[in-house]
Amino acid sequence: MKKSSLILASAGALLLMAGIYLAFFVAPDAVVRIDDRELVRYSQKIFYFHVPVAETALVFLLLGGFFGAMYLGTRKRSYEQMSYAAVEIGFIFVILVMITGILWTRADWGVWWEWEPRLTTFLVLTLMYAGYFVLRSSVQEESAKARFGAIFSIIAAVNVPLTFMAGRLDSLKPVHPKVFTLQGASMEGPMLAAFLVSMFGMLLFATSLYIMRLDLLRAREDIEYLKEELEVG
Amino acid sequence: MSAKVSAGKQVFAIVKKDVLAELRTKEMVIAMFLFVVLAMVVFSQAFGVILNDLDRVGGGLLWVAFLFMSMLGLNRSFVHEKDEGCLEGLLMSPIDRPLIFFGKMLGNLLFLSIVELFAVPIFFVLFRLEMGASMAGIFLATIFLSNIGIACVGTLLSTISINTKTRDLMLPILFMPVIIPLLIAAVSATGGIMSGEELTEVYGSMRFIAVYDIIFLLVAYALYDYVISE
Amino acid sequence: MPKQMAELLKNEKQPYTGAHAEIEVTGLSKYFGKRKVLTKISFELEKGGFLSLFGPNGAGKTTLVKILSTLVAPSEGTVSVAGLDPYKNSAAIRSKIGLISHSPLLYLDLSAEENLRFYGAMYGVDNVDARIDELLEQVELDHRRYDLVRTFSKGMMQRLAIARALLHRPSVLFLDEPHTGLDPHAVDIFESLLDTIRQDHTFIMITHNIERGLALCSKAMILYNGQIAFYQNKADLDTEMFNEIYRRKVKGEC
Amino acid sequence: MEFQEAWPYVVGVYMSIWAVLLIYVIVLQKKLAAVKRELGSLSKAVERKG
Repeated sequence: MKKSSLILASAGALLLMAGIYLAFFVAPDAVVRIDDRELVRYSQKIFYFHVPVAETALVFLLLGGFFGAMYLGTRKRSYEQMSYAAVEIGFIFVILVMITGILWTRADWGVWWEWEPRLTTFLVLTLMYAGYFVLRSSVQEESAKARFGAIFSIIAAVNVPLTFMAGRLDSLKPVHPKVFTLQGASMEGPMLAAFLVSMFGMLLFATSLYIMRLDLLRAREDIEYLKEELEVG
Repeated sequence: MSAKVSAGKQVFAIVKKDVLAELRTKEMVIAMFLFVVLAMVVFSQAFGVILNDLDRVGGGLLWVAFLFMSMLGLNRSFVHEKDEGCLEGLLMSPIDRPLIFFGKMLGNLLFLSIVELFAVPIFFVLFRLEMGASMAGIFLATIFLSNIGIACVGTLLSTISINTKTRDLMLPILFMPVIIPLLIAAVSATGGIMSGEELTEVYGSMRFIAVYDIIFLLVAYALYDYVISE
Repeated sequence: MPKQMAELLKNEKQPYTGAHAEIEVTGLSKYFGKRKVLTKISFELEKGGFLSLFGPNGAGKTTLVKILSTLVAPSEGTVSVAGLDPYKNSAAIRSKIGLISHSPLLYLDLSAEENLRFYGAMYGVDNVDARIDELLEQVELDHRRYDLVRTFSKGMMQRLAIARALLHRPSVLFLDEPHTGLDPHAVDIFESLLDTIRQDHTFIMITHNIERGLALCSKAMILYNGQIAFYQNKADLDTEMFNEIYRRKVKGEC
Repeated sequence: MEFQEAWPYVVGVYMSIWAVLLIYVIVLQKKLAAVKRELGSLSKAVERKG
């Protein structure tokens, strides 16, 4: 493993461990009041990982679109690799959002799936980015693959906020657990700390994965290049 | 030969050429129309029970039919260009790339709208729906506004899908997730109109559709050069 | 003799052809990542010249022509066509070049006239009607003017494709394997047509047909692996060497 | 939902995240190692050819 990605991975992992500790042992349990009765909502603990995963996914998907645009503008292969790697990391995290989201839905509402705006949004994103990989594998020529990949990564990135906005329209009633925004009880103190630590940990860890993926892509290209050179003589 | 060719003339020539070819064969528009009507028949048989509640689900049924029908047409729209190498001929002529996009998009918009103009009355008759004249105006406006987005995203993505190995299969996979925000808004708007909801909510959805249209027109304008030329 | 010219004459690989080159390519390279599609291509073609371009598939012939016709941007080097840079004046260049390809570039569901009219609008051709009359007569298709291209034979399509390519009076013509799929009769018509326009046009032809390629050309070039493997004026063309290189590189024989 | 009912899901969430990420890392490392090996043998071949 490259030094930079090793450092990032360990720093991320450490922060994530700290996040677990803070979430379980320091942050207070979430409590909802229903008719004077206090109910502990233990499932809220999922929040400390679910949301950082979601934010990381969005960061990398948007980065994928950004580097895609850089590739089209400059035609430097390295940007195309950066775009592809970013979309792949983003996609892994989108899948994680789906898994954790489904588990949270089950814990909170007793059902595995709810057509709820944000969950639906992420399902759409999952399918859209699955399309990105299908598209790439369906194009043969390397340069066309890069070009169409970059273009679709931009279209998809533009569509991410639009999908979120559409989810807010009234046809889908928002029932996502708004744990902290209810009645002004916004995140504070230990809860916020636990969340932020997890958040940064996740971002660092994802970045280390990103660097590894990029290394792999570059090494692959070197190999292809060397093979060709050897054949040409 | 004039040095600068008028952009309007070029766009118009592309639309005219597509319309002429379509008038000759009529294969696309008729197939699209039959598809929509058949879809309605299938819906009526598949969802017999909920059809009592058509005020609320009717908008959804209509959009499902329109969406799949539009993909049928969009898939065809670049086949002529690609098969005889015409796209290369087009690219070698002194036309700005975004103009090719606008020409193809306007053609698709036209075909889509014509088919829907015939399909909507049939939909209302078959499902025994009624609507006042003032509401009908807003209803058609919503459909047309959505068509702009569908034609725009569809033309952009079908230019990509025509270059892939799987061609026709690729378009739905790319197109549907990208069009879903528009679909949500369109269903909410038409559904709102049909069930007699407050117009403010309908206008909210229509505003979203307009924003979506503008954003993707800009995206297509910026990206089309890269989509179409190497 | 100017020093520059003397140097150019010394370099056998690059025959000097005079100051008024219609197409000039200097140090042209095209990469994709580290992969080289074209490497350091340099040549020039005088006005009225005819370059035949040979090479195996994937040698970069098509990419070279696409670069010259503004469809692909080069990674390095300079290109000028009719004195213009394809990337600064792409629209101006496009109205000076024409393409005759192995596919006809015609819309099958439009008539011959409608096809020409459409491309006339694309190029902004003045007096389209007169020009169309003239061209259809030239390619002997005036009796088929209102028929759909779909009903044409391959040879007729190719003749109409030539009319299409000449519509806007280009000064440079690219021919991309124009003989593919033509029967001998159609080839004859095609070549007599080529003869009539030969004087006032500059040609670059991609072909696998050695006999015709060498017969038509004023210069011959073999591309192999993105590099120039052979390049000579027809006047001093060494046929033996050409065949040797063609056999080795294109057919892969040793 | 109280602790007794919710904890399997909470644990499930944490475990699934780590499982997916670890699998991804392992796959990446394996592929990287394979690629390094291939690069090594290729560069030897390049040296031999000069």
